[in-house]
Amino acid sequence: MTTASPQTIADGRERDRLILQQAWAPAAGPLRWFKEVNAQVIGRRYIITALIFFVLGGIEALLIRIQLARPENRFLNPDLYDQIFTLHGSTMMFLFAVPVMQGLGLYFVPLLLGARNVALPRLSAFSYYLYLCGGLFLYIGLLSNTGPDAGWFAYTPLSGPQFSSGIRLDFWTQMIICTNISALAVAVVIIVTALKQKPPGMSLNRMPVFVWAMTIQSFMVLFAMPVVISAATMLFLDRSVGTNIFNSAEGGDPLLWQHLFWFFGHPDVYIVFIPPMGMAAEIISTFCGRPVVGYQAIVLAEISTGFLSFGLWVHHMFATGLPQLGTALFTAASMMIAIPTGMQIFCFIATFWTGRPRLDVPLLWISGFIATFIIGGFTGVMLASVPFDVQLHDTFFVVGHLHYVLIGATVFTVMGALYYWFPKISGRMLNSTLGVWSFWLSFIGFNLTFLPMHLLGLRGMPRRIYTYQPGLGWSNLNLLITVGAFILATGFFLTLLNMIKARANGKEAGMNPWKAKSLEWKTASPPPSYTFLDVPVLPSGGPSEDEEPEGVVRGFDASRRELLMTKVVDASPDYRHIVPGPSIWPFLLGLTSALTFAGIAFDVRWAAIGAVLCIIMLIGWFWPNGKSLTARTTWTTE
Amino acid sequence: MVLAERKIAYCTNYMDNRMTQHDIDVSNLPTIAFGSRSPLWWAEMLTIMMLSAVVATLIATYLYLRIGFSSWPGPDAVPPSLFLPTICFVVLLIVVAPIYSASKAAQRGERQRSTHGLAITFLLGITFLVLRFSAFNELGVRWYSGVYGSLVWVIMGFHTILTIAATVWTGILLGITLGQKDRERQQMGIQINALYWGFLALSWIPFYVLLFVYPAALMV
Amino acid sequence: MRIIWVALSLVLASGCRQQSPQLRVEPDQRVVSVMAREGEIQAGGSLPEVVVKNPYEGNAHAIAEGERLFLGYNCGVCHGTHGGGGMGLNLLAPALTYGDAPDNLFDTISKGRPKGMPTWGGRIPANQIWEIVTFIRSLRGLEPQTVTPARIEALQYPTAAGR
Amino acid sequence: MNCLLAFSLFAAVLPSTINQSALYPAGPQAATPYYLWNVFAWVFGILWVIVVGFMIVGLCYRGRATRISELAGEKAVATGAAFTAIILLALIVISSAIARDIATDQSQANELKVRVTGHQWWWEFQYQNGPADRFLTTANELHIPIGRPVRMEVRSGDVIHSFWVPSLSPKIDAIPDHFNEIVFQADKVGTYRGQCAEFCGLQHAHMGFLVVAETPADFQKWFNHQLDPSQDNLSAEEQQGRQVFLSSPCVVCHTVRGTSAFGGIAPDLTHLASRTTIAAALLSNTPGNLSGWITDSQRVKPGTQMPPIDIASQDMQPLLSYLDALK
Repeated sequence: MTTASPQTIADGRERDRLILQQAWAPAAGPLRWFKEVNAQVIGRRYIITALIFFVLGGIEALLIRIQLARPENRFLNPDLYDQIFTLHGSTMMFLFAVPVMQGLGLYFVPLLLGARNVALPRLSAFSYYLYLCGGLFLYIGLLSNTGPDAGWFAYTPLSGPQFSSGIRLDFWTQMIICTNISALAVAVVIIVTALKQKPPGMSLNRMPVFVWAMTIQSFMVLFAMPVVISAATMLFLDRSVGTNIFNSAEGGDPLLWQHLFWFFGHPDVYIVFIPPMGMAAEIISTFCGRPVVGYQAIVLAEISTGFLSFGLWVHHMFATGLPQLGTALFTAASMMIAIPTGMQIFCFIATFWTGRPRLDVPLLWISGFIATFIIGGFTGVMLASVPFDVQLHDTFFVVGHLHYVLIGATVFTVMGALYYWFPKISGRMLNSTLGVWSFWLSFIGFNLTFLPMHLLGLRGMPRRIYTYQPGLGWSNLNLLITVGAFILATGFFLTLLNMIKARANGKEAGMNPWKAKSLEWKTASPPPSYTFLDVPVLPSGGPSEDEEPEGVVRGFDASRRELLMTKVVDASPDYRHIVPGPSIWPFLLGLTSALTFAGIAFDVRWAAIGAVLCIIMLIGWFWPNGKSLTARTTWTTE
Repeated sequence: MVLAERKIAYCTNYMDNRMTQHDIDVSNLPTIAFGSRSPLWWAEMLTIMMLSAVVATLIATYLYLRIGFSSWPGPDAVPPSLFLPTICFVVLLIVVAPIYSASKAAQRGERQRSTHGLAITFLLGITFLVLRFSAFNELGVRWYSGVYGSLVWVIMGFHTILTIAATVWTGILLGITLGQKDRERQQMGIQINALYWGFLALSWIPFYVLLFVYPAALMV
Repeated sequence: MRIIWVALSLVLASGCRQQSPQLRVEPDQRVVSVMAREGEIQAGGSLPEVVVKNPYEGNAHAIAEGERLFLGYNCGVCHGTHGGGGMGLNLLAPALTYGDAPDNLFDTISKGRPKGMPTWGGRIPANQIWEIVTFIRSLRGLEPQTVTPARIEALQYPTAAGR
Repeated sequence: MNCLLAFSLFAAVLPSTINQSALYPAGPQAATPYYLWNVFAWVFGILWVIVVGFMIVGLCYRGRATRISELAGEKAVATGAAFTAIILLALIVISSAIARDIATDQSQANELKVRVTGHQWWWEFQYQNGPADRFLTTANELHIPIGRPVRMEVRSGDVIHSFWVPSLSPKIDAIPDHFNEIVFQADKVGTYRGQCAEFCGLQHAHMGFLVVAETPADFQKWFNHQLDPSQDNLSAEEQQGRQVFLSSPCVVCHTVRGTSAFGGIAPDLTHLASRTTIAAALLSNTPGNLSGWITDSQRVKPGTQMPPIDIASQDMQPLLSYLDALK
């Protein structure tokens, strides 16, 4: 495209842009798809892959609902039903919820900070390939009848060597380890980017709320995912080489698995809840024309939610006969966490009252989120009290609660974020009438599906049953729920249709379609590979973070991929970090690691062979490319 | 709500380029940084946080399962001998010294001493692994013989895998610094390797006590 | 590109039967016992050599069921809970006196053997005998490694008489 | 075709009086959660209306009347948070107080002690009152006298199950090598259905059981009748059925006291005919269902551990009449 070489352009800015374009050019050559390390490209792939898994999870949900529509239905046999409901849980939690948040984080955290790329680009590329291979292998397992069948929670001893024969759960444990390592890798990338790459002037107390939310989520991932990885490894060792950690006959304890799994499980559901709060804050502040009320309150609330969420996992185990005093402590903790969450909702509603809300499609989804999430929050507080929970634990009441919180909070907000950020990602506007139709269909379908589930739970219908008998008062409610599920599916499908249609011939979006003030709207959409021409300098001292940038950072060596690293607290420029360009090694390491995990599921000895392969890939990854860091070249931006 | 037209219309096709008093010139900032100024240091600290979460899980599992037993380590388990594990423990503590000095040398830019430090660390790492494998064989229990056996093998296996990774990484660093002329990035790598070895030594203290000293004390 | 699809479908096909529980008991799995090879000495021509194939060959669910039945029917009382032998034959011995092919084991269990092995033909349904046969073969390492359980949970059945 | 057959098989399964709902508590232990449900439903229903009302007004009526200053917004948030904290603290106190006084450790005098063992996909009950020789083992149907507390010692023989009768008592998990206890009491005569509430494998859906609450006199009559072994005065056809039964694979798994059948890994059939349902409260106890269950159990309960038994057609009728004689 650039016929004129940089030297001939007289004007400084245009020359800078050409040099930056060459320095940050996307990968070239036959394997360029696998050599990409640009944060926007990897983030986009994360979001698209997560949405594909969301569709797969949705199909599984519809299959479950068809099987439960009538009593003693023979649509699915029990074995297939167990595999499908296990994969519905695993896909939605491990392959959709966490990755879509991290995908949006990888895409927008650098943009919100005015940075050219994340601090560790190859690590983010590696994590994507690990996630992609993990998800693919899990679904290859389903197609070859080795799908997991003990629930996404896989309680021992049912998931143990004696009661879950074959390699079904070995495969599942390895894929859980695989996808959670990729989540850990992205968490490291996001924390380092958020802490070290704030533009000068954006001190810690003026960082955008979404970046705060992603940072807090990443710290939670850092402490929660290792627990499930070690628990899954211990279960795998129990199943494959015969260790006795969960074998109650030899002194192990099946309850230990529940403690370990839920110690990860509950922070995990907050991991997929905090970024939506950040997105909601961004969307609300844009569509109300003012910064969100109580910026400090929201950030502190999210931090306290992050800490508190590690202290209430036993409310999943109230019915296992634990001592009464212990469960009372966890009742208190489970109820206390509703205070910071409630505070954030009040801040959002206060912003509606103080600003000028424009009821556009994204804000419609966020209002849907607030309305449904409050019901989920209330049923959660109900289930926190022991005498109530032991009656309704593991019934459809809990299924209703968790979907109100997960779909109500996470999916509605992600839909709102998709409508809000789709113009920036693709450069095209989504059709708003189709968006409104999609919202109302989803909202009505959602409530039609999950509100009656609370009644089903009260009428004594347990969870995870592949069928039920007539004459117990459940048949008609289940039929109504199945109808509601199809309406919800059409609602989400309309958004999918909207996105596919808009990519081809949506309205041109331009730089800032919503007239928002945050930094990501200050560059073209879709942003070029070098994102911003200059790293902005923000006026420090102003209370809100929506001040216009008042200067630029100069003196970069534009011909190299340089990122400005700033101090953590006051964001003063500190160091220019040279990041490597496109490289094939992340893909190779991701593939070999995923193959190693899959191989281990078949035979533990694959670990040795896989380790050697991974070391070879790591050597290739870290082998220096010979370019000196300190040498100065001629093209410095003026 | 008219957005005041600021002097710098901030977008990619921005054309005029008058300097403002808020612009910052970073051309004199270094491109090598050690310690918390470099994102690689932060990435390593976060990795250490992750691994310490796994260490905490393993300790919690050990204690949770220990409570279930009246006699520990299990009715028929033989008390572990303290000889080899103690030697392993001492060697691991010694390894931290050369890699720490190599890291300090790297920061001061003395390539010679940092390469020496790396070489000593690599050799000590190899000796540690040899001692560790012999300790594995000398263990009185197997991984399938009861809960204590399972825990010993799982925890020692986890720590050994991390140590193998550390030794291989030090080996790679040594190979690169000996062969290549461009060594600035590897100098940063040495400091991060030092952090990792430090974590390995620290994490072995609770495991050493729980797996060997505590059962031996109980069985005395 | 086509080879990959062929290889993938082979993997899928092999996985299909190996890992899934048999929810339908086919008629041929109910054959009561291998009568066809009863008498070696006959007046007319020799009977056709009928080798009855084990319907549960390499099926993980069948091995788990076989293990449960091996414990439930108290085979361990004579053969040891892990088949290590006791009053009865050591099932892990290098060679079994009556052979360890599926139909040999089926005959041994269904018709019994001298020196104490009772006749289970009428007692235990045929498909359960096949499951026990598959489990014994997995103890002897004759079943693929991906379907053999790592260990027995060694849970006794604490029913009325139990602890 | 088979789904039609299956559907007709189950159509007349359960008399409509059996209910499995937490909304119709028939005992004090089930009344507490029902009371809590009513309190929560009202409190949180009103709160939801208030909060969503504020949101809708703030969103839709954007005129000057509904605009407040930033400071007023922050004050509103503070009061909202304080209000939430107060409500939650109150709920914590209430639920902890209720939880403490329904704790089940202190044992009352006239308790009926029953040991429940969860197996893969059926329940085994053993009444343990009085001397050991009067321990009654039965399966899938629990008879209890009304007005008398029943202490269930719940354990599992294989994987984790969960013992739960919604109308009578909250659930308690059955975990291998853990002995959990729960005490409940029925106040109204009736038949209540319970079901396993923890996912336990292929047939978790059909692992139900019945709790028959009856007057103490009826209970004692039932208990004494259940204790004595199967009676011997059989008609010729029942005698032949007994012969078929003793020569079939049933004896390896099932126990019928008074005969040579002493299998320990399946339900006790000594008084099978006195039970209203078979196959863990899945089918009603009719000869047609019984023969379907014996000859093709995988069709009724795919994945169940009861094998399909080949009974010659001429032996089926005598066998059914013998099983019908096991009153």
